[in-house]
Amino acid sequence: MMVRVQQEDFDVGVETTRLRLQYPQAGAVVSFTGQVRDLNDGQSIASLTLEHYPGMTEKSLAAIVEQAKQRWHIFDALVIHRIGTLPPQAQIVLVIVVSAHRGDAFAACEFIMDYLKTEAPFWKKEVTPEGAKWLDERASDHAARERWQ
Amino acid sequence: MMVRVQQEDFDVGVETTRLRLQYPQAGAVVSFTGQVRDLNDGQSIASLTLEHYPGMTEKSLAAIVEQAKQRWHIFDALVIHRIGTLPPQAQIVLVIVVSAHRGDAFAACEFIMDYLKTEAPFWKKEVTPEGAKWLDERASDHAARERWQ
Amino acid sequence: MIQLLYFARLREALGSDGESLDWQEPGTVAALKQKLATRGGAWQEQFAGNTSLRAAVNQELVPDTMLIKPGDEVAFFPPVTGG
Amino acid sequence: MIQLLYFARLREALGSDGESLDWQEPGTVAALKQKLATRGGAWQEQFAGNTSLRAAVNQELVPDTMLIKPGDEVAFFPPVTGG
Repeated sequence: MMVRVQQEDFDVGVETTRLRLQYPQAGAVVSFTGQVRDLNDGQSIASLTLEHYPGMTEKSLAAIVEQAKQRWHIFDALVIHRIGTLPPQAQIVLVIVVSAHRGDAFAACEFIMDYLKTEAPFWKKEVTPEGAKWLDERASDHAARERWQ
Repeated sequence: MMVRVQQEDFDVGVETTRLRLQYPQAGAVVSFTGQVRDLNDGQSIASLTLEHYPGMTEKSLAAIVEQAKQRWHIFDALVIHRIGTLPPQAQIVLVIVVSAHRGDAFAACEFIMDYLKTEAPFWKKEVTPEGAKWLDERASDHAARERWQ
Repeated sequence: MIQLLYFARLREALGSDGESLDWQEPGTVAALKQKLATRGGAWQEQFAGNTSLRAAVNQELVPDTMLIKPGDEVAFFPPVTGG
Repeated sequence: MIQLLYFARLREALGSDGESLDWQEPGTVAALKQKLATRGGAWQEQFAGNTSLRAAVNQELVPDTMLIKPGDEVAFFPPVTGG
């Protein structure tokens, strides 16, 4: 299991290949990639800045992955989350899960994303033509998380 | 929407990037990659050969993607399925779905895989130390598909 | 005439990947299977005894009650196992 | 002493990303918030009026009833919005 918080971009292909080749008995790899949208709630986005809580971020992501491992049969998972200022269409987050069968990989990957969105200490600030503003939490993210309880 | 049936390998990173960069309003990219396992039902696998029904394969994959587009809010989807003889840990299949929000991308990607497994005319033959044998359909794949009805 | 195609395990059992067959009048998939089964041996085994056989007419999965017309492409194959 | 950290919108509202604070006896998160609110202005606004404020003690999310001991790292921040 690996958790990385970094400014640098990542390569979905390189990370997917590296992870699956460690598990010759894996049949399924599911990945989620988050992208900075050029529009949010109807406003055009010039850039997005991600702040985080160093130390707690890594601990909370590791705890989320650990929970996923206890709930599903998965071989491994990788989480990469970027911080700093990103332009539209930049990659923000990558979650990859490797398992024997696809059902476990899909569920665990979605679970990790739903918990990451509501528990991991990251905050987004958008720069729009009307100025910079911190994003509010979304009720839909909390609803997504409730499903797993 | 694109469907490709090919002998050549594919690059998950290149395909993911190409697809998402076409949609500046996409926030979520979910991908499934299938890998040839080195063991199946306890037997070691020397190679896997995939046969298909040219023409019908492409039509059935396109129809499955079309159904997914009608059920969820997704921008686009890509399906690549390899044919021919593949060694353990080779990539077999790639499904990528791009959407505004992650719930739609996860559901549509899993739906496409569940239907592909039970409707697209591909057949797998395994070579093991005891000789070659065609694989049987799996009850679990039919159960996975039933969930969507 | 109709164009017949056989795939995978079925192709190997029959020793053939397809053929052209004389077919003057519309008839069901079930009727075609009966006709092929009268060839005996592997044909009898596959087209009379094998309940898991799938049929596609013009590249669409169909039930045994489907009518086949002259000029159609008809494929028989085992349950699919891709992905 | 305890180490305080402020993040995101809260950090900007307070004009501070953290501080060391004298803290001799165990006390609750609620008590610490009351103490910070007595500074008035933005502090009063954020620590008395803001019901969506989250607290973490030693990098774990905690409720306001959690006890803070000398030496702890205590962070305050708005609801998270990563991913």
